[in-house]
Amino acid sequence: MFVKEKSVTTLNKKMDFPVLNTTMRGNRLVYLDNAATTQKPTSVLEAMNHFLTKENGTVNRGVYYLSQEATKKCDDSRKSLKTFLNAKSEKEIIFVKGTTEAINLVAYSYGELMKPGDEILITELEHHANIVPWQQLCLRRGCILKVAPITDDGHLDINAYKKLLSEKTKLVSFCHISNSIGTINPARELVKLAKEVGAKVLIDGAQAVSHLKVDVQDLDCDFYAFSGHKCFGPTGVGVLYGREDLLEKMPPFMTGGDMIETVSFQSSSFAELPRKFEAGTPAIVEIIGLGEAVKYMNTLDYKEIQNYEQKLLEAAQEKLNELDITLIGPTHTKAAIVSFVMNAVHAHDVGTVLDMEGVAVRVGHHCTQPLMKRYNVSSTIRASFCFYNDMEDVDALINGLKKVKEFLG
Amino acid sequence: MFVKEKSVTTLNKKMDFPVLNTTMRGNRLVYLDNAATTQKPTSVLEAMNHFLTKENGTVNRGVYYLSQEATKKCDDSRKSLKTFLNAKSEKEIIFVKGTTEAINLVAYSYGELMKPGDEILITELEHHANIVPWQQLCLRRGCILKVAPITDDGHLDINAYKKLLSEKTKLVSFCHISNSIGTINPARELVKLAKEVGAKVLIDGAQAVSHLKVDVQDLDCDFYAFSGHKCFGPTGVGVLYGREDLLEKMPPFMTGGDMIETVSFQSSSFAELPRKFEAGTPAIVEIIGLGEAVKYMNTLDYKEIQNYEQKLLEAAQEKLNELDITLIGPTHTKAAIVSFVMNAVHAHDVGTVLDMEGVAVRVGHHCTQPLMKRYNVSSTIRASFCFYNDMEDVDALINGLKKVKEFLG
Amino acid sequence: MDNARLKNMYQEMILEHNKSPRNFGPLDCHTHYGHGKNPLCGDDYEFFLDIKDDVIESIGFTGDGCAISKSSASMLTTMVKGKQIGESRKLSETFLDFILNEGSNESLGKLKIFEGVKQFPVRVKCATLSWRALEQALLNTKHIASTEA
Amino acid sequence: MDNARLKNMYQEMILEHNKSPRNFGPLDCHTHYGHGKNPLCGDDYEFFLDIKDDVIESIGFTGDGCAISKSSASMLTTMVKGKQIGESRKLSETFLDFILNEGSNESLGKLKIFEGVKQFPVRVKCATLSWRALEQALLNTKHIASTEA
Ligand SMILES: Cc1ncc(COP(=O)(O)O)c(C=O)c1O
Ligand SMILES: Cc1ncc(COP(=O)(O)O)c(C=O)c1O
Repeated sequence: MFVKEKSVTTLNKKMDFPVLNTTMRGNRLVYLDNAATTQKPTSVLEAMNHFLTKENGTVNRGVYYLSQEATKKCDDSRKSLKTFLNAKSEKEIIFVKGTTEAINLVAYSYGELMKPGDEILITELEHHANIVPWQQLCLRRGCILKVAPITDDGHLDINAYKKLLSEKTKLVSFCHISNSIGTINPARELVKLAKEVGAKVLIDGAQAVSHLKVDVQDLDCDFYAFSGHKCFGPTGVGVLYGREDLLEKMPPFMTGGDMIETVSFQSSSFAELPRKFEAGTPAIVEIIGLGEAVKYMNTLDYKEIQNYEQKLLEAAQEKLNELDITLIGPTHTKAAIVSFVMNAVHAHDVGTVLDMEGVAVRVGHHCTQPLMKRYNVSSTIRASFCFYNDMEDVDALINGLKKVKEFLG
Repeated sequence: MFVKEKSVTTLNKKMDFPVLNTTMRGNRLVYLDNAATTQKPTSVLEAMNHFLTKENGTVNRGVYYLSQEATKKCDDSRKSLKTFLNAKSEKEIIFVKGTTEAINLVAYSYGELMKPGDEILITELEHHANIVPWQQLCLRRGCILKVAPITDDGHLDINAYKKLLSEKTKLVSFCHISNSIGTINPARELVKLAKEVGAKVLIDGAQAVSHLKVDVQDLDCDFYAFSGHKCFGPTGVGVLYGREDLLEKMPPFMTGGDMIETVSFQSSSFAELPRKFEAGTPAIVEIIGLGEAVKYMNTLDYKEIQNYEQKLLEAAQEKLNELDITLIGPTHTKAAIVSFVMNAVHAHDVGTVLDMEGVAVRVGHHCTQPLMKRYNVSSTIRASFCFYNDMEDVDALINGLKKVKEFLG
Repeated sequence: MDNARLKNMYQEMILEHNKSPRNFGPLDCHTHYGHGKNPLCGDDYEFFLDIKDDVIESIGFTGDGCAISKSSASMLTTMVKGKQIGESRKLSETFLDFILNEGSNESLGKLKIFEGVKQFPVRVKCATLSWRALEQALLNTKHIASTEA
Repeated sequence: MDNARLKNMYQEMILEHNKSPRNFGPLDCHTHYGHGKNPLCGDDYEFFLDIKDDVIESIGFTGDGCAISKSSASMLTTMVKGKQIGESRKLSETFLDFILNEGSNESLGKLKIFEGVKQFPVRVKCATLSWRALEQALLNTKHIASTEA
């Protein structure tokens, strides 16, 4: 017990992340917008820089050294991701631009297999990226979008979810963790219920990969989507995991070089997985960077991290409750993300004052307008923690908020 | 005259590009696969590295310093690109993943405005990225794909092109420069002819931006597409220029965060240009890198570069003609790209032997299978030059080919 | 840190208007209407104008947003009430030129206190939002249904 | 540079088979067919087998590709001609294991000369392509239309 406590309170990874060691407005930077994008460890930056300065070349078709190396590194990255997610095969790992492209890919491609009247079920917690592509699909193909509500305490209403499932439900898509209020969905249970009516399931894992160990076979989902930049990798790259048999059945999304087998002006045939879904020159250096980020994550003990982050969360919630604020969303079974409004001070003003203290939080609707509406707020202040944050960061947030009160209260 | 000659033969930019100063298999690297991807100058690498180690944050919604800076840098990059392409407005600059996504975006989005029987005209020179998306569009919407042939010497057959244009032609799409054989298309003339029948025109500029000055207003095209990694920027980013009034009429392609105005579960309304077409977290560091690449290109004198590259091309062609090879494609009005087959030696074997000499060329179909078929070859050896190559590189290629002959001839 | 810059933006008068906005609430009857909205941060205001013989006889606004946008909306209403359309347009132009460019603050009266916002580039649009909505309302020549209808 | 590595891959015998491939051309009559294709570099070969009583009586191939793939195809035909299906399969397995992994080269006879290819990882698939096609052909139990039909 003592040992565990110790390791929990001494977890300190700030040194791995150069940005966290910069000063901001004369203070040390307190970065609490990790749900928007995470910082990148030195190892990722070095891998990218090494490639660009020493080895830059394109992939797949080159017989020369640079191209062989680039190809090998991208292949290695795919292998790492396969292992990281516990996918069955590398064919199930599709490199995309980010979560948004991943969901659009499924909406366009799997969408082609859907029929008028088919239902898609999402939840009230979703990010716009997990709402709008389905609305557009419904417009294109005459499908129907259903929304499972949440309870006041920010958890999915499982009974309502069950009732909305029927044999008409062809696809269920929900976030693993809510970016806006931190709710951790009972993903396995939700998948199981969806499978009982024969629906396919996509999990929007944008927020989950940095906080918990993801195992797609254990989750038993059909698709899993996330962005590199939210899990210590670069922008411009993300992953769509898809079950091989499903991906096989789906038509390609974008088309062009690298994803074809043969092209004639009459018709074209498409390459094997995963290339079928990866048209054009891939985001080579970004894929290499993401591969390195996976290596970094593999050094983490997720249990330890979860313990640690929960400590930060508890401390933050406790101290926030002493201020003149209202917490939005759940108080348990949530990731280290707190969303709140300050009574009588608008979120935008809070953000500006905190910025002056070197504290970076997100204010706004967090791309979850329907959820904001559900709580009858137009915006919240969101502090999202990562394992590299510490109690000093929590204190800096609290002190900043006191200052807001002073100025604007 | 003398002065010009001098400047032409002394142009030396190798020092700006770290990769070009590495050794390869014990020799200096001779990088002649610039049509696949270009190397990146130090300034681009430093801008990216600086951002990632000192300033990394997300764009658009943050009121805190890092996010403001990131937003400003991405805005600046868009401004630079507007000026660089001479677009009328920044709203016309859409950041995408690369040329392939740019063309797919137009095929999906502009494609929604097309009707059964509408014709799309491309040319025999096209890269798969400018063929397959149109085939797929034709399948989706019952349109008809027409292909303008080339003459034996690798130039577009203008008469045939004219004949294929009619009031049924709704969209014309051609490459500015052929990646496979270097042909420079008479883009302005082709646009003018297309406009006479009321067709919209997309130019695939993937190969052009690094070789010549592009002015979209002068070209009078409706869309212009290119990839950052082929013009000294990073992978994972590219640009679609689109005429504002057309973009306004087009429905969004991918949907999600950042591209919406309001979202409810009933419906969503979309943001103003250019955001309407930029769903999700953009490729922030890549956009910043591309902006820096534009700055680098702005320091170049394109006239001088063209002169210089033509000298390299002439020398290469002359010396190649002394060997037992057959040049494929045009001998004039072409960029510094030579495509050839070696009599009695397969391209793949040539590539391997050249690699052992530290000479990087591309062998294969260059994602232009129909063009290969036109010339009745399954693959060619392609050496594509950039202004940072020099006569020594030409000699290294020729010596390498002599060695191939020795080994395998 | 940087208290001075913050104080400079959050002037007493701004905070006071934010707490007690003037002309808050819709008009029973209006001839012109403008809507200002910043989807990114959620600022959202509606303006109702009653214009007679080229003069803004009455003006009211509803909506919500940050201190800068709300005080800007409130002060706008106090500044243009009773003014002619032309005068109001001129004021709007001068204000926007002052905030967005290096325009002079002469003739802006108490609107000068928004000077401090210029040091916070991301907040500038909070100060300009309601003026944009006013311009839109003044362009709007056709009568808008009164809220009673 | 690296002449030794190149010479090691482009062995005399390989170059000779590349120049004068054995059993080149289709069979008038065949019972089994395999197609090997590498779209990335354009290697493309078709194999025609005439199998009677479990023995490959006759084999021919057509197509084009690099020196490694062509000599591999040519030598394959000389090696399996007259062999039983089981023996051929075994040979194929041994060869692939030798090229792809660290498998022994015993019992490979002259196929050992492909050893040098292992130093060129991107060329390995050139050496294995025709063996993959053979495996496919041998799986193919149903009769394929003869080229005369
Ligand atoms: C003419 C042409 N068009 C399109 C492309 C596709 O570009 P990307 O692979 O960067 O999307 C390329 C390059 O591969 C090209 O050369
Ligand atoms: C839950 C969730 N889904 C989807 C997204 C979209 O990710 P991206 O913008 O990287 O495509 C985000 C992040 O913005 C998110 O938090």
